[in-house]
Amino acid sequence: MAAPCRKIINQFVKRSLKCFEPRVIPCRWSNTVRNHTVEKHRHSPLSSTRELVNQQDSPSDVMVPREFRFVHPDFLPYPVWNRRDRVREKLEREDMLKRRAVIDIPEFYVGSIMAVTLADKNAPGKQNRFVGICIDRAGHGLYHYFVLRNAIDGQGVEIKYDMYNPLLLKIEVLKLEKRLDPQLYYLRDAPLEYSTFRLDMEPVSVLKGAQVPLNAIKVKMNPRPWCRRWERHNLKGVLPLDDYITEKMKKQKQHPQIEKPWEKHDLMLKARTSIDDREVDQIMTEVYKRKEKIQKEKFQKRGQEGKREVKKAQEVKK
Amino acid sequence: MFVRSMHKCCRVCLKSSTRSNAFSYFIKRQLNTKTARKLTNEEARHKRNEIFNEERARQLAFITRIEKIQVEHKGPPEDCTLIMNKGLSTPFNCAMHIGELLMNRSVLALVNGKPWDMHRPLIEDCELQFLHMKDENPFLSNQAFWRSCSFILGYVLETAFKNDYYVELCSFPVPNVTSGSFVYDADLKLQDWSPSAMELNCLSRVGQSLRFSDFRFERLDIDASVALKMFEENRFKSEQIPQIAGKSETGSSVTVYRMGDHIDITRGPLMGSTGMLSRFSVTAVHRIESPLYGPLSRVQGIAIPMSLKLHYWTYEFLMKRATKLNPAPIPTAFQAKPINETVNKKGKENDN
Amino acid sequence: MAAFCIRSMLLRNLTCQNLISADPTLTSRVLVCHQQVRGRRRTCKPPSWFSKRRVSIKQDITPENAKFIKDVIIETYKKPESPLKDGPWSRGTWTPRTQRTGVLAIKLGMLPQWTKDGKKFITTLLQVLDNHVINYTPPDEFAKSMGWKPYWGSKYGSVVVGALSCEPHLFSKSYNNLFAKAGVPPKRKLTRFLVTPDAAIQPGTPLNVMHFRIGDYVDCSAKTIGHGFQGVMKRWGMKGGPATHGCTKAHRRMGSMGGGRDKAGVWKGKRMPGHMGMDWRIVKGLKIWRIDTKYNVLYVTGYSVPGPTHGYVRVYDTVLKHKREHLIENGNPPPMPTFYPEDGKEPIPEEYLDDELFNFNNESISYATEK
Amino acid sequence: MLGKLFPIPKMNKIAQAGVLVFRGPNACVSAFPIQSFSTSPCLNQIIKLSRMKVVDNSMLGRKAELASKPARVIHIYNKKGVGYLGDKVLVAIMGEKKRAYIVGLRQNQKENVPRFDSNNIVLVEDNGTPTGTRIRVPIPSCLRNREGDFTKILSIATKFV
Amino acid sequence: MNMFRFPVRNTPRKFKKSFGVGSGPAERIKKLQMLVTALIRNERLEAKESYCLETRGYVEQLIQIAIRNGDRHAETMEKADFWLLEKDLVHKLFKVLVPRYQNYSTACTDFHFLPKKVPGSGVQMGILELKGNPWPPVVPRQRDQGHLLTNVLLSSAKAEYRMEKKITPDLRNGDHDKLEQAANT
Repeated sequence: MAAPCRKIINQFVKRSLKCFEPRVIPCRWSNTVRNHTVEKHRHSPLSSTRELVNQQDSPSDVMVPREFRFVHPDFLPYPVWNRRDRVREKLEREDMLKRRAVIDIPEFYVGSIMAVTLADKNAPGKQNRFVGICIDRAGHGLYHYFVLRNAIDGQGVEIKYDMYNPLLLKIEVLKLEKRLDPQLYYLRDAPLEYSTFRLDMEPVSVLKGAQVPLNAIKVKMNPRPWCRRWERHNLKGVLPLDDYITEKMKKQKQHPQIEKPWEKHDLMLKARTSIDDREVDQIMTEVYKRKEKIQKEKFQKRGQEGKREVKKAQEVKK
Repeated sequence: MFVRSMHKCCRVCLKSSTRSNAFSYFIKRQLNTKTARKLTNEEARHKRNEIFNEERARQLAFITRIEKIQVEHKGPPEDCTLIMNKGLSTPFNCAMHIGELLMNRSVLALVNGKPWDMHRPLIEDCELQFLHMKDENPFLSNQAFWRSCSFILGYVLETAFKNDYYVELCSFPVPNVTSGSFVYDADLKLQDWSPSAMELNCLSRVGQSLRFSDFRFERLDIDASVALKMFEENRFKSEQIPQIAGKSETGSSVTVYRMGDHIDITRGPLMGSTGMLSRFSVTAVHRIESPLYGPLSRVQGIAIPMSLKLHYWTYEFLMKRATKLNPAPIPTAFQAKPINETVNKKGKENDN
Repeated sequence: MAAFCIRSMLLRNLTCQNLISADPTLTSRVLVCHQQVRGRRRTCKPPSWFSKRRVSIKQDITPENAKFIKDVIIETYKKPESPLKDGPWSRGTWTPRTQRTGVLAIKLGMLPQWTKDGKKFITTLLQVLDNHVINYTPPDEFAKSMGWKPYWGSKYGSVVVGALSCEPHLFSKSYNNLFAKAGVPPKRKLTRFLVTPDAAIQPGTPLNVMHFRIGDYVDCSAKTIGHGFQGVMKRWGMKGGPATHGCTKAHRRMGSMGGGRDKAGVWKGKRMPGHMGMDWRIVKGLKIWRIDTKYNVLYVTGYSVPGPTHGYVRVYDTVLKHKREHLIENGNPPPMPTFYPEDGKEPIPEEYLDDELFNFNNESISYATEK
Repeated sequence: MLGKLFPIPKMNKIAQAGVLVFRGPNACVSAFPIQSFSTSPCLNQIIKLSRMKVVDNSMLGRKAELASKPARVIHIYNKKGVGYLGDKVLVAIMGEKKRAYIVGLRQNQKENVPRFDSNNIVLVEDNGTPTGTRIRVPIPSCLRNREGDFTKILSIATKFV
Repeated sequence: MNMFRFPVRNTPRKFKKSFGVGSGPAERIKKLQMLVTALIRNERLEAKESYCLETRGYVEQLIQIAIRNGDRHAETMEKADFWLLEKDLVHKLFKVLVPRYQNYSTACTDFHFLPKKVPGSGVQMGILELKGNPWPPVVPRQRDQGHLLTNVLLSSAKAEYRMEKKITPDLRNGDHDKLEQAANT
């Protein structure tokens, strides 16, 4: 009788003592500062290198066009929130805007046909131009890149370009359009006609302000083997793949571990792996303002230069 | 040698039945003579304790038959009715019956809506409430705490000095928490003494140690003549006693409190025991000039009760403020104005 | 160089409690742990002698009063008491043997940059946030305070650097007292650098990115990301066992160990499962490509600076000889003991860029004009 | 005897037909469209026995293509044993050993470097001269800075990307 | 930077097999559906700490998207339909909760730890509630602390300090940027 009693009492004493134990800081964070703590210290009045709140960054009455965020997906930062840093993203955006002030990066989407001129030491004209369809566009900030695909002499060629690479001399959009899918890597397994474009293609002019046309073409795929299991990708721009795949593959596709139906409505998963709309608005407002400012400066410069030229011309005439 | 014989004399005198008269006479004579050896605070305290004990025994002797009174307690943990002894049971005894929490945290009791010391016997059927430092409006508790701290400061001044220095306590003003410090005005008999930080620390330590000795504050109403006997070697108190007695309800009673072996005159109420002190610091000693009593020292301090937590940095900031001279009125004579006026006006300003 | 590594490793394992004492000669023996430890300490719990520096007192203070206390704190430290009692210390001159103090930075993450010939490379961003020198101990005293006789004799003194100012009422009194000499608010993090006496630096001196210059090389030491207790496959990259073919409970185990005649037995240092990460690591010889003086950010080469984003990183002048050569050859010594803003005659620009680094303000790289 | 006791199972139809099941760029040429082998990117690395497409106009390459017997790498002339753009390899083609240069790769490339849909080689003789006289597909522009024997290949190239 | 108005873990918690549901990610979502429905229905929930904290994220996100997109948005309606098993709660979400939390700048839920039973099972229980619910408060009314001895001391010290520094009180109450601007001008 006595033994279990004592056991219970011992347990009781242990538990009641537990609350008086000093709290051990989790080791994992002992050499790390939390995101909000860093922010606090950056603005702390006790800090000697204090960062003042910039009034310009606060939300204002500037109306950003709705399409702006889709035209500039490269300004969206890396979405894993516990690895983000405000200052780094700011510096990154500064660099991007500086680069954008020098080189004109037009609006384009996956599916647009583009031409990129690259500085090349070995080329005879010291330049290299490549035309192709944009099949992917990804990366955050300065890491942003796009991939062009073309079939030259019956050979499929793809080139990945870093958008902020200083070697890029010119980016032209020959035909501005969208496709049904966010990535067109399936063109690798489609007949080459779908990815063949003339290198001397002339740009198709689009009315300014008009809606970007959607190319709803459905690609007929080659028979297997493919470089990926396209039947699992829910592609919209592809004709039905049922003829190419076996019954087993169709079954496999519906397996819960592959389909993952629980991820469809997982709100927290989405919140953890994407950037909040409010923050997107903040970033886009800031970028929009800076871009407008830069453009104004550009115009002013051009105007001044123009005036100078006119003056020179007049002097010459005299 | 002389000192020792004096001690003996005192003891002999105190033991005799007519000790107080004889002693006072003796002391007066000694004080008057220039060659007299110095009177020590220790002796005076000893004497006061004797008188206090005697007077209390005398008052207790009046209670021959134990009568019961009905005490209705209101408030947490529950409302209840207690049957207690008249003239013997205190609110503290009631708290002992109700719960340990009340015993430990109560600073004051409210008996029929009037503040009542925790260790003061109840005398009639009453309604009882307990007050503590974290009440909704702890004004009364704060006042009692601050007053008790002044009282303790008196104890510190009497005990901290060597026997060569006879410290005469004068008075302390009405507690005013907003002034940032509690005060005791005393004649330290040290004209040019400006204590160093270490010396102040030593003074604080005396008060701080009371937290562990856990002395109770005992209250006793005594007759003015007894009070005069008690404080006859203190020139300030003996001058004040007639005035204080005149203000009292009976016209001749004086309220005296005892903590450990320290006795002082105050109207009360005071907190239950010194165990409620958390931090106690003596922060400054200022020189002031009283028109009646001449040069005095204004000793200031700051304290925090046990139930309120404060970070050391905040406390030190408050300590810095407590070093400034407290603006409390300088003790002046009661004689300057007629008695009935002093009851109305001065009574509010000066507590004893 | 190896000696320096061992030394710095030894020092870094001591905690901030041991770093400073008012009089090192008096308290030297008490503060240092003499316990012999076999191998490395692989635990996350602080040792028993580690006293808590953080306090969490629930003060029953109204929000208004709490704010008032904060204001007082801010104003107290706004104009610290002038440390001019002993005057500014004289500054030493740089010699090839000089070891200057470092800074305690925070890792912000990585960004790509391009060189002027269009080559892409990764840089790590390190922000120097609110750094101050907290204490300097001369070599003699420092040698005594070690508790054992340092093999380098009395060559190095120590400088304690703190980062991220905090309010004092978060900390215990003993911790707050460490900052009395420097007259700065208590810091969230402290670290210690060994310096030669000619690089002695006065307590209270602020440190910022201008301590370093473009093109200099630095070493970074920090704690790596903690992974907890891990098996042999993740920790050491062993192959594990086969997935099928009758394999029982050996899919992720290491193979055999301890066999082999003369060399049989499990030798010390055998790679086994255990705690992974949360270790001090040094990356040496990283070039500074870019300095942002507005945000106090350094861009250094590579993505190998240890630790997660917002981890503390100790940044100091490199100990690699061949990366210090340019300082000697060019006769271009770094600022001693650190950069003082009053020295600069010209206003500091917002950004410094390396000569080889592409400036985003410039035109695109073009070879066409070379003809 | 053995055959009687343990009858040998009938060979796979594919094996009987004598059609090689191969992976690589010309896979779609195969008679059996639905294949069950993997084409995951790890196989895009050029190692020994990788199948390559000859992109010059040499007779040997033509023959191999017509016979659906692509060239196989049997040695790579570098220390790693993995071939990258511009590396020299030894291939077995139509029963012959030939040296060749890799001029296009299927695996993912760095930025600004083209990735092709097939692994391309150009056959060269032992003395370094190309076997063919013309290359039918574009060549990566980054190979243009190569020196030595590679310049001979560059001279017969028609297009650069 | 961190747009969550409540503490969020980097990785979601895994649920053990519990009453009514099995284990695994699909069952986890099922359990969460039940918890979210219960919370929106009753506005207060008593469950294991891990359940409460996981549910919190989903409820917050659901209310956030409801506020942002309104009831005309198809995707939002789909989400509400999925997460609220009892369909009358969809009306409650858009008609009651959205107006209630429209102007909140903080989280719209509260979490409280419940005390551990000693002796008892070691599971930490907690209470999750929607703010502004009609139930009596979980934390009883807090006393006014302004008259405590320490606060009286501090308040008087504050008045004296301000008098000495001669800074106007309105500026003092504002943030420090304003103060600096005032000092500079």
